[in-house]
Amino acid sequence: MVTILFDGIAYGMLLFVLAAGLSVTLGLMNFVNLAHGAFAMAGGYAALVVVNRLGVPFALGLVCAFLFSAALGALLERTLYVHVYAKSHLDQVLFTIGLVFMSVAIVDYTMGSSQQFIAIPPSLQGQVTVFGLGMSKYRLMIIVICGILTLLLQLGLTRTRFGSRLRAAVDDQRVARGLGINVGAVFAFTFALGSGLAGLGGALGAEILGLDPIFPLKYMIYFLIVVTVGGTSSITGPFLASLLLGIGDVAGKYYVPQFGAFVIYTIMIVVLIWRPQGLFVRKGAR
Amino acid sequence: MTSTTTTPALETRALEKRFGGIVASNQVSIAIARGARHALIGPNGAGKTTLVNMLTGVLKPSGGQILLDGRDITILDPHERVRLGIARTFQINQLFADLTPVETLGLAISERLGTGTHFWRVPGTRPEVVDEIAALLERFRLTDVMHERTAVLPYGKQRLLEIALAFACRPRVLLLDEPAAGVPDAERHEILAAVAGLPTDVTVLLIEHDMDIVFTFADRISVLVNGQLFVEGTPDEVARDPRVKAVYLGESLDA
Amino acid sequence: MRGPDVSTSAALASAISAQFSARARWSPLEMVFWLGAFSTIWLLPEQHLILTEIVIWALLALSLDLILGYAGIISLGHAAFFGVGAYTAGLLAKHALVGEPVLALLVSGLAGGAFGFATSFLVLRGTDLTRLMVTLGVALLVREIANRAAWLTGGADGLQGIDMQPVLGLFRFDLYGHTAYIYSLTVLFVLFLLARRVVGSPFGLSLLAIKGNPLRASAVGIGQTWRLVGIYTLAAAYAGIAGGLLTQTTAFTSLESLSFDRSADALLVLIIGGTGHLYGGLIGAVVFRFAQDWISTATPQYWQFWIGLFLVLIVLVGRDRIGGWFAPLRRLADRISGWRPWRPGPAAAPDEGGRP
Amino acid sequence: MLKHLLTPLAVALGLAAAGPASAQGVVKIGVIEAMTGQQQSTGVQTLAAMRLYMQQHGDTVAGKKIELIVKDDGAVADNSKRLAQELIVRDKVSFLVGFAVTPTALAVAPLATEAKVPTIVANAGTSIITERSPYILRTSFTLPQSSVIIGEWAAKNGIKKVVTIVSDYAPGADSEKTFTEAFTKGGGQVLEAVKVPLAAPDFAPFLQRARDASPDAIFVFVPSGQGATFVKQFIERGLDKAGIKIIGPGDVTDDDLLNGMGEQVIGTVTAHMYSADHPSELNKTYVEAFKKANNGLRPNFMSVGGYDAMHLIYEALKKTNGDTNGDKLMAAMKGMAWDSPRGPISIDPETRDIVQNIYIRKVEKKNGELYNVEFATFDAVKDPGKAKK
Repeated sequence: MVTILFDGIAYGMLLFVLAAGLSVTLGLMNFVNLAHGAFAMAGGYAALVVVNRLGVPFALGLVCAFLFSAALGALLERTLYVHVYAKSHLDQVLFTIGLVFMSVAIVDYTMGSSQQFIAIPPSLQGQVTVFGLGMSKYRLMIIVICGILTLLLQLGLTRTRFGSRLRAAVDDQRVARGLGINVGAVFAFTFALGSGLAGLGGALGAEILGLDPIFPLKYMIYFLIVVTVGGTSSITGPFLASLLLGIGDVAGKYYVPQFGAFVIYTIMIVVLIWRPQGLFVRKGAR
Repeated sequence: MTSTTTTPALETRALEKRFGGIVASNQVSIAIARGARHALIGPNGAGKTTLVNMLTGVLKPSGGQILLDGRDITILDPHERVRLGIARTFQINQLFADLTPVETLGLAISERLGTGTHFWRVPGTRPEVVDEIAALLERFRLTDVMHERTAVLPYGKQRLLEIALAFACRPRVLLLDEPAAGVPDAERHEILAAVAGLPTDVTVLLIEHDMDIVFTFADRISVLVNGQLFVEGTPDEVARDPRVKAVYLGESLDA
Repeated sequence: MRGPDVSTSAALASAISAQFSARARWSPLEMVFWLGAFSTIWLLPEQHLILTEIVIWALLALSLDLILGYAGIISLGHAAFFGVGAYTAGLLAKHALVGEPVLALLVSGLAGGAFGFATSFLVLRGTDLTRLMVTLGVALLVREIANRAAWLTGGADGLQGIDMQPVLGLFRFDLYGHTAYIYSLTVLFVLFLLARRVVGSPFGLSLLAIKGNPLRASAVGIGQTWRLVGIYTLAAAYAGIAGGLLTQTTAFTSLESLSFDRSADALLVLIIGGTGHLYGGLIGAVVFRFAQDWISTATPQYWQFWIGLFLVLIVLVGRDRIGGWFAPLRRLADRISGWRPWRPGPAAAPDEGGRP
Repeated sequence: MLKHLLTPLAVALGLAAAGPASAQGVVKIGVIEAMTGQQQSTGVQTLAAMRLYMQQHGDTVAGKKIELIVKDDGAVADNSKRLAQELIVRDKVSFLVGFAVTPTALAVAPLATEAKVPTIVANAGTSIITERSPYILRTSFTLPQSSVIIGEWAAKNGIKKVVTIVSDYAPGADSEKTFTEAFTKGGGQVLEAVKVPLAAPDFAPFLQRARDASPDAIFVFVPSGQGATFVKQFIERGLDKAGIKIIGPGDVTDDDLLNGMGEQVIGTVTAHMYSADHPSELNKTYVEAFKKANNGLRPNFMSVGGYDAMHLIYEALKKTNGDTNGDKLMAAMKGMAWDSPRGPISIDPETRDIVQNIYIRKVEKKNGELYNVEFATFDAVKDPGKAKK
């Protein structure tokens, strides 16, 4: 039973790192970015190229994934996304679906269509027994890394000046602008950070979620569920939602395989109706 | 619930509205006689619009009661209240940009006649609806713009359409929220003529800043300050009341 | 053209009904559109297969237009009703419960509509975003149920063993899709007429009012809940019929009829044609399907890139601006169609004092 | 509002002019493959092999020029049916080849019958496909062929208790049923039969469930493209440490992905009809040529289905010296036998299904790469799925 919990937590943590960026872009600029998965895929393939072909050690590969996706995010944000903020949600959905289609075709053209894997150092393969329980080293590493990232994010948001400015902008853009906060710059940086995180999540997740050109389409639903259930005005909301989703999905498949993904879709709809602004958000929050 | 002639057309009893700590309306009890031309005045932030929103069901009150012809409508939805005979205009135009005045008025009239949910008939085939639209267009001087999309109408005409649209609901009580707001002087006379021309059996509650409109039209005035009913009386009584002058000239109430 | 003097109310009344009837009257352009559509039965016999699919896309996009264009409800899960209709028609045919295709189609429409009615309450409250997510969630849930209920729906393999009886007992579904095309085009035309009446009726007008300004709509006595439930149910029934058509014309249905791609493409088709004038779905279907077919033959593996680029450009350029490109054509059409807004003569010379 | 100008439908439709009239010297082959979507690696492999065959054997046979018309159905049956109808009606193809997954083949079967167009299944593996139309032939494989062989082999080689894990769609059910029959007949016992969702599966919970039942081995069938994820998670869960072996049809150790699976997969025993390491001369030249033509991509069992389909077409046309009449071609193709890169194969005259060797093979490392090295051969295996009936 504990291994299921362990798997669920690892899966949840991974989902959080992948979806954190999306919940901020949605919360901050009220921007529906369905193409968030494409940045995760970009990070995954960047790590693949760097580690498998250039022989860079795996840890450095993760950093490269983060930087590549962050740079890609910043570039696209300044060139394309900036024109679409003011548009309606419908336009944002169409725009980002268009980006996903393009990313799928580009990666398929450049990297080939079959599933690929990043070479994992032997130290991360197989199992280690902790308190007599077999824990997969790789998932343990995921929990550690994602845990640290979550802490950094939380500290960054609550303790630093940038964090407070970001939260102000999330709460009310107009007032934030009134206080002289350059919301545009705050958002550009956060978008890049979110994309970088997604890229890192893509690289980390390659081992578990697999890496192929249709990654963004396959996992788009999971990101959206995390964001809707977790709400968009804080980091703790999506974090708890990712854990709930991760454990719910893994346990669901273990105990009631015949229900499959039924469980998480029902949770999503129930939350949407009962508390549209998200499960973990204080009643009054926007 | 017999509504004798003496029952007020519209009455509130200890109406309350709190937004968190802020008290927007505090124990407001007001009674508007049938056919009256009652004006509601008060400085900005006195809670006038909050009161109107509660009367029309846009806001749910925190306490107290609202009675229309003696009937309790406190918790009814806006569209249910309209059917019971209370209609309003908006301070900032709230119109249907893509529809023409003919369609807008036709919509309100067919809603009132209960044919609004007909999903098969082509609109405008019922003569009584067409005649009523014609009468409204003439009364509110909109015949010259009847085919234009509302969005492109001049502001003055839009204000007239606002009143015409509320009037199309054949209300027994009509709430006019600063009908002449923002209308340049040249066209104000059309608005004032339209308001003056309203039939006597319609009770009018006029929310207004413009004192000469208030003193020409209103036969009774209530003054609202800080969410509380401050003074009520005929135009002369209110004009002579020193407290009203004090509030309007800015000395604080309890100085 | 100076109309009679406005002051006589009879003239005004006739001007009012002229405006209403002009709105409902068939413009020559629409007639050309439908003549063109029906002429393809003889002009393009070899294209009937792709044309049938276009008709089905058009019907699905039309049903999406009913809720998006006329009630402002955005949905990313319209395929749920499409799939319900598709599987209903499939099961009816497979187990020979209702053999006759037209009857089976009606039942699929009812099934879609019933499902639409049941989920319509989820969509009433909430912003665009919540509606987007709820509709997406509902479609995913239905797809998962269809996948799980393999004993009924055939699961991932799709519904096998459907054999279609001839339409009205007379016209057999032939290999080349002629019957299928005439059948689907007629169904589309009939449903289009119905939609055109509903949208043009007082009910349709009140929907536009709700979409245009919900606050004022309720302030003039329009109860929003039942109107939105009504149009959502109708749209779901239309989508169910479109699904039924797909099953009947291909004698097969699979989980694809419930997929996210189907909902996303329906939205794309509608956006290409433009929302809020009923023809959006039809034009969009023609443009989208032929473009997709032409591109995917050119690059079978990478056609998605061009569709994606096409989408991004549409949004960047701005849908309303694209609509604007057609404005001169619209004015030309108004002139051809002979409906000139009836200009009343200037009112009696404006005198100084305002007359009450 | 309804009076908008509309681009007249007739003009837009004029765009799609009728297809070019088929010059008598050209034989068109309609290829319906999953070039996009979850099965796109299957489509890419098969098409590459078909093009390689034409490159090696020229594009004219019996005086007729061969032309491939490739259509992407994204492994979606509705698309396959419509594309097939268009290829038959508009492009007037003489052959249909491809079908990445079973539903796409089943959807086209009635068309093949009505239009009398020989339809060659180069990928899909469910038994019943060839029964659905007298004009369908198969050059890929059937799941029962490899599942029965591995079942018998496992029972004989000290594997007593097995948990089966298969993808939840027709080929999965086929392989599970026939394996279980063969394995239990040989004295084995199936502890639990687990079904995994076809789309975006995460194997972790299912593997955990299988591990808790502590079998000797896990019989696994997943579509090509998902084998690597399964094996990696199998290792990650430590099932290999717990002494549990992997057995099953060769799909799981797909040549396309084998190298990415890591060293721990060495020793996995599977049964299949093709390995890139098959020791025949014909296969060596095939693998070299394929790698050269597709920048190092190693051909897998799906590619061989495409390669042999082209061979079948070329031979059939030679026999009917260019006559593309459906019945004549079918008669020419039935019973045809030839040497394929996978080994000797033939088309069973009654069932029109493929008869081929099935090899038991083990994953080994050879000059730096992982291969399925064959060590036992079962000659000329008919499709057991149909043989019993």
